[in-house]
Amino acid sequence: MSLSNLIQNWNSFRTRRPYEGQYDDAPYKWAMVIDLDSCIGCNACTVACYAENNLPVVGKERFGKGQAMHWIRIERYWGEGDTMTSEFPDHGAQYLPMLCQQCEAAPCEPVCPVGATHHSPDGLNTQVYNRCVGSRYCSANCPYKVRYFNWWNYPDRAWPNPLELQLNPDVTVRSKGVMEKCTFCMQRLRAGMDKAKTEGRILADGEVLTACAQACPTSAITFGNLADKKSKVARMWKNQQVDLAKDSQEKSEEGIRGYRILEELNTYPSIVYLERVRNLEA
Amino acid sequence: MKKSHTLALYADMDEAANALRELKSSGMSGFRMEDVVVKSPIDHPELSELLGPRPVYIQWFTLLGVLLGPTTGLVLIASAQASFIYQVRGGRPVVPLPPDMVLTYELFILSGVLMTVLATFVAMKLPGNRSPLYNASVSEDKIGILVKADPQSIPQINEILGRHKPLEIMGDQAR
Amino acid sequence: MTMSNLDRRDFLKVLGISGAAATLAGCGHTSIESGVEEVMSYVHPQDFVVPGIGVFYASTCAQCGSGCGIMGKVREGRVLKLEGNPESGISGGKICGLGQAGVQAHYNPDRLRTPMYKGEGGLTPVSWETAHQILEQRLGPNSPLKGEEIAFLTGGVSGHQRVLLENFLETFDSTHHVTYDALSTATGRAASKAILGAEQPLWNIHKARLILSFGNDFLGSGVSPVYMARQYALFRKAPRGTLIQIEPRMTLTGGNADRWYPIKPGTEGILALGIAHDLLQHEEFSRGVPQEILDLVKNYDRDAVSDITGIGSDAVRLIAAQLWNNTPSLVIAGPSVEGHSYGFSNAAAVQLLNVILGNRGQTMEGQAEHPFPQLTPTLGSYHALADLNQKMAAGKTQALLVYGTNPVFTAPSHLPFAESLSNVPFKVAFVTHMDETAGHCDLVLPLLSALEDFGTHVAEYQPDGVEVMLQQPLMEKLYPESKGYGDILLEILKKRKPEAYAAFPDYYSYLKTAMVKAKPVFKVSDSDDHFWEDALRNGLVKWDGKPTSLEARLPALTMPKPAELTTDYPFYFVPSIRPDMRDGRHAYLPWLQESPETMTTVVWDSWVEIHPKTAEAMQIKEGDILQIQSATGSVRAKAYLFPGIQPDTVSMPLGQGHTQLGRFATGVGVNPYKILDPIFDDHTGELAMHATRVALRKTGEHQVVVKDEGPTTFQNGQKLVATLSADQAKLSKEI
Amino acid sequence: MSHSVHSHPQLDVQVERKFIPKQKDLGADVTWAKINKDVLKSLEKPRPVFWVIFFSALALFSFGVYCEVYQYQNGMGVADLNNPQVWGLYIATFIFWIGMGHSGTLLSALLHIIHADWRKPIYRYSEAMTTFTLLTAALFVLVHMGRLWQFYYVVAYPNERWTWPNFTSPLVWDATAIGTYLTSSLLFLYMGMIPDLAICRDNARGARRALYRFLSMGWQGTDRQWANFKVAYMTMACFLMPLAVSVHSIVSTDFAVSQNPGWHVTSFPPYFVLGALYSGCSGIITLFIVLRYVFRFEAYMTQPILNKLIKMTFAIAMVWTYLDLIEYATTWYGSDEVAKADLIYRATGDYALQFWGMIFCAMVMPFTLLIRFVRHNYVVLLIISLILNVGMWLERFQIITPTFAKSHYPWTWTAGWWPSWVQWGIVAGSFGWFTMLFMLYCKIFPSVSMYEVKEMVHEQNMEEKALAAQTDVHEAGLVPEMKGGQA
Repeated sequence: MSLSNLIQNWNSFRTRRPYEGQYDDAPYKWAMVIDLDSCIGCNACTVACYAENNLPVVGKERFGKGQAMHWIRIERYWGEGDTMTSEFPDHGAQYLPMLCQQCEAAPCEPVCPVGATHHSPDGLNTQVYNRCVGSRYCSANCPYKVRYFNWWNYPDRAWPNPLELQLNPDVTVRSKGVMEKCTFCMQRLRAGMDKAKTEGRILADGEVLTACAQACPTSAITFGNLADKKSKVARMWKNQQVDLAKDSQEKSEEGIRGYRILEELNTYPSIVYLERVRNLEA
Repeated sequence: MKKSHTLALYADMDEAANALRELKSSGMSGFRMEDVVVKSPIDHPELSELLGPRPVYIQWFTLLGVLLGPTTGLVLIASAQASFIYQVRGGRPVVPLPPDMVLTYELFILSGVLMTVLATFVAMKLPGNRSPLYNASVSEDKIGILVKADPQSIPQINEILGRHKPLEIMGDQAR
Repeated sequence: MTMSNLDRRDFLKVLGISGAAATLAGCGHTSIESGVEEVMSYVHPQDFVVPGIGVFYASTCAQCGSGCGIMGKVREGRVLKLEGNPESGISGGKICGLGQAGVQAHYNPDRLRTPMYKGEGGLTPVSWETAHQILEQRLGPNSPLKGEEIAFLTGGVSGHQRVLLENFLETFDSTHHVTYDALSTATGRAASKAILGAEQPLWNIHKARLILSFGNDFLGSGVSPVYMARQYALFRKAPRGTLIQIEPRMTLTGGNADRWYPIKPGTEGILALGIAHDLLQHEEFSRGVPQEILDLVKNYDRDAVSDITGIGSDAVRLIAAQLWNNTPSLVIAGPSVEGHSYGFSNAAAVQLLNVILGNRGQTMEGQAEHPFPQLTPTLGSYHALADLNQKMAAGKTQALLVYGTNPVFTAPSHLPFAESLSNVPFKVAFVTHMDETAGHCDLVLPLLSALEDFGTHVAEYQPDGVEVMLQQPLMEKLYPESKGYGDILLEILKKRKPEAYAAFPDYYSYLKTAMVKAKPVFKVSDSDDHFWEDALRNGLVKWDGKPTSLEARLPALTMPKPAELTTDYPFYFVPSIRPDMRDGRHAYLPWLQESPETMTTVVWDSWVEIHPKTAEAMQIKEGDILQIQSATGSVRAKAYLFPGIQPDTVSMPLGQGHTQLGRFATGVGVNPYKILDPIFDDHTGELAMHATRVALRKTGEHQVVVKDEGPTTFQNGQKLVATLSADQAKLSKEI
Repeated sequence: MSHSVHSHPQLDVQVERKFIPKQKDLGADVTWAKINKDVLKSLEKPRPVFWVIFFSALALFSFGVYCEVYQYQNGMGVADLNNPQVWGLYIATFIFWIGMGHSGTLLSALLHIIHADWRKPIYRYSEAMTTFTLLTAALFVLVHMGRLWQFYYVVAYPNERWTWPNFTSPLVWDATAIGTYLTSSLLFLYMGMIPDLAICRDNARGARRALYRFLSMGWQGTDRQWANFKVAYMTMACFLMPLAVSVHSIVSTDFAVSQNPGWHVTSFPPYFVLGALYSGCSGIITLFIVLRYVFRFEAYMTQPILNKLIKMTFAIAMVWTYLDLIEYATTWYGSDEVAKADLIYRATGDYALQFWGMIFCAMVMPFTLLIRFVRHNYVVLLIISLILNVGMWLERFQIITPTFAKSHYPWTWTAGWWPSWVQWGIVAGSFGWFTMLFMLYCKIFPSVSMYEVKEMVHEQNMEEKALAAQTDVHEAGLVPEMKGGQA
């Protein structure tokens, strides 16, 4: 059975991804644009993620040990180099919402010994908690360090009764020893895609949003279906001249803001960031 | 006809070699050189000329192992990858060759080793029972010559063996 | 004043339920409130309950006073998550972190579950019967209390909660409703009123080409952060406006500025006058400016201003030039401007710029007149509390009811509120959580959470017409022994004034009646039930008020020069307001405790921010425990080196240091309110929160600062957050 | 030909010392019977210090077990691992133990192939060391796992869900390679032990006899058995050497195929293999000295053999040093700025002490092996061999920890991360576990290969005989013993 499968599908089994036009025939490819000029660093997205995805509150001691579980975190930088260029941050701080980049060629995927993390047909980097044995190789290999490991049995302490009533029934509560990370609110996508499928259509643009995108007060996060050329996210990718299948983007002119973080590592992320704009003459 | 056994123990390898030489040149009937077994604490390749050809076939098993192991291994791995719900990982092909080669290489060695070990035990007839004419001193520092022959040839053989200062001659018809 | 064609008096009556207007009894409940305490099998589920499917119900966020419309996702009878309500003109479908954490306030394990009454061994649980008996005995029809003998101390309240409260006091012939806000902006409002004729004008942020903000954290802890953030997003689209922020300690908004200037605390007014000085060189601006102002400004040339404020004279020129080039602009002032003994003048000087720049009618407008002023929020002030405290200390107050405020925690130590409380014979606290103030009360009543109770809210900042926001329960109450604030008041009212209130079985029916009565104003022709159901479904009713115009007054100002720092207290002390903790009332929410404070990324703690240069001079390292000593008191906190602060200034976040607010807040950090010096605004009498000066002493102890950032706060050459110069960006071509 | 006569002052004896061309690996007094006697005695009556070592190891191991149980119950958090520092000591020590194993194979397989006979008295315990270090390393794979109870997911077994391990993961390569290596080494060790087990069987009593009888499988030492045995042994040796090279190469791919700075290095496989041989060789020196004393193997573990071992260790150390330095050089002169920053961080950052400690212990200390005094003073040599291995352990530590501390992503850098007592406890426990197993092995099985030492003696005798036949023994001065002393 598997042998004939192997022979029949040999060509597709031997294809490297991403390639140009990979999602042309696919119904979905989830992607995001984060406008760093709009992001104000207010933490609405991070709290929304805690609420939606049953992220445990770990407490001061464990946070201090670096065992926090924030799938999306707001990073605040004071500059691009390695020191302050002036005495004060004259042009403000640099905020960066960092979450799983849902890389098309995710470094975390090939190294998992049990295949607990792999790529879904709609372009998500999935994490199968049940399959995870906790080798943490994915995290070691993730250049963005956005994978979070259950160092403890967080559910023991994170939701003292009745806080556990808030837990989202659509999202697993993870036990100790498994890796977890941003899923692009997989449960919302799943429900939406299933609903659309029963109705014989594909999801409309904006019909399903991730919790962070939905909460973001400045709408800095745009989420959508890249396979749908008319979706806002696809138009933004095109407008910003970012090609999913390229590891360096050629821009037709200066001043086009779209870029992907650590793209030079050939990870082909699904999140495009738009450069923060500052009136440097002010 | 039922064969009888005799075992002579020597302290000195040269004497044992002389005894073997004499046995071989005696040309007597009722016994063949293939039936002569030398038991020693170490390997004595220098005696092989006297004992005649004693071929070793282990390497053929090894060859079989190194051919079959990696082939079946590669096919199994690739089939497993193909049957694993079409999982693309890190943009790599579902059936990627370099990692599979690594595993194939390990399987090549593993099957080679296992077949060699298997063949060795078969060839050495192990596990097996010791012959009744085993003497513990051959695992210490003595050399034993065990001869299997027709019962009527045994006295003559014992005589030849006895000419080369044996420490002891044991057997069905020992002195 | 604009008025609708309806008789306003009539409505006042209706909504105030003054007289026999109340005729409708509560009819069929349509929310999930029905079926309380009935265990229903899913074999026969109610229509709106589909197992496995979440249903959204509209409500209003009660976490702060912004009045954001929210939607609660309810599934299998539990509220799981809050989202913004797209119907709401304030939230526009968005929600902040503080709002999200509303579910944790609701499900908090430290919720008060039964009434408590002070007995021999402190507060002990009692039944509601006992609680009602006590209430009736003290506040019932036979209560002798009158006038100022009774006081109702609250935080900001609005909507029918306020109406009911004031009606309640009315039955005692009292208007003694004291609104206290630890983060009061009364000084700023007064200055705005004096210059522009409106306490809180509307800011058309998205229309501004340049925003000059003096310490106003409008994106973080301002008057309506979610709405402002939405406007800010538009402001950043083409043609992109510029934000200049001037403040002693970088706020969240400062972090987003195109240009950020650290200024010596208290010199903002002088800088504003300096900018005005520059602007008034141009005839275009000086035309019509009274001579007093020209005289006042005369002394503030660039160099003089630069000396005082610590902002270079080039920068003053640059700011003025940009204001000149980018019209319309918007100049706003925030807490760091107001918090001084001359805070009023300071803020007025800042507002003066708006007048000079002609921003009225462009980026600043007056809020629409509210058709129901009795529903508008009461705005707190410090001096209200100080007055009350005086009365209490003098033994004039016989009964005190406390709701939605925690003065024992937030009052500075020179206002001995806790001690004064002991002079009041009967103190009732309406709380969801035992807090410090409730701990000093005689009777503590457990309230329903904001997600379990009915109510209406009116925001202080009404950006788009007028909205009356509806709050409805998103699930059945968690604790049978908790009660709605309105229900408790109504119950007493029913006894005190049965003729007016007996008809209302509960607060819900009161609310519905009142809202339905108000229907004509909203120009809806539906039936009453339809109107009510629509209102609940949408979470709000809307009235298209038009913005009003602002006046321009240029009063004579005197601008004192701030006193120099002394060797005893060589640092300015700036308490910072965290967007999530605010005055400290949210410290019991674990999501917020675990949310890294954006500027420092510190969690679960208090810290003292100090400029790295200053720290280096004093040989202070991050994590060194410092004693921060003011003339009033001292606290100890870990040092955090923070480049976004004026070097002579240290700053501590407010909100931590609770001794009694549940497991997540108690013992976390320290309370900087307690070291604020008794300095008050000359004009309004408000506490000058930014006027305290402190000395730092190293204790020699050291602790790790628990924070999200690592050893570096730089990108180290990686392209993580790239910055593009605004003149190169092609925003207009973007989607 | 020098010919010197010394007079002994005290005894007033004339000692006539001949030119000694080269000291033999074994003394002339070693006879076949003596070999049997000495080695069999080691199984029964080691020095009492054996028990000290054994019980200390048992105590350490018990503490390790306690730590592991604690970690199992509470989660990996007790190890103070965190988001960037996901591996900590477990993987560092895992590599250390895997590496330790490689020299056993080097001695037993490679030196066997090239007929370096001096290996014969010491290869058996080295091979045993390989097996037990691999067993110890395998423990770390389990200890490190977040969900130990699901460890079998890594194993390829058919199941109804058609799930398989991910064959692209270097961890699966690791598992396969280590599994192969462990199986092969164990079989190799066992195979090579069969003739000796027969000796034990022929001399033991009681339960031991039953054990040896079972394990020797009826070996009689017949010429056919010997012939097959030799071919099989050589074949396996030929498999084992490339296997050993592949195993540590594969372990190095755990790092080399990843993106992280300091790991993404082409020279990692040879560097790891050499590092493995290096630490293994110094481990063998350590055990050489310990076994020689504990089990009274002075006649077999002789200075000439030790000298050869030390020479080999030194040579390997130098090659490893070279590879380490080119790794730094390629990074330094390369254009990967992140890797360069990582290298600078290693040398100057939070783990500079460990880095320079490694440089000192593993690069500088080998030069002490050139000193004759060091080679001949067993206490000093023991300490030095331990220092070399401390250096190699530090090398593994500073491959892992600084890279995690300063990777591509600045936000998650850590400063001064340090493992918790649980990690240290488990690492200490692993040393206890290894020592315990090894000591137990030496107590139960002959840790010196009797038949091969006999071969050595045999060959030495043959050589002597051949030479003696050619020339006058006295003239040629080939007899190493002192003459005289009777005057």
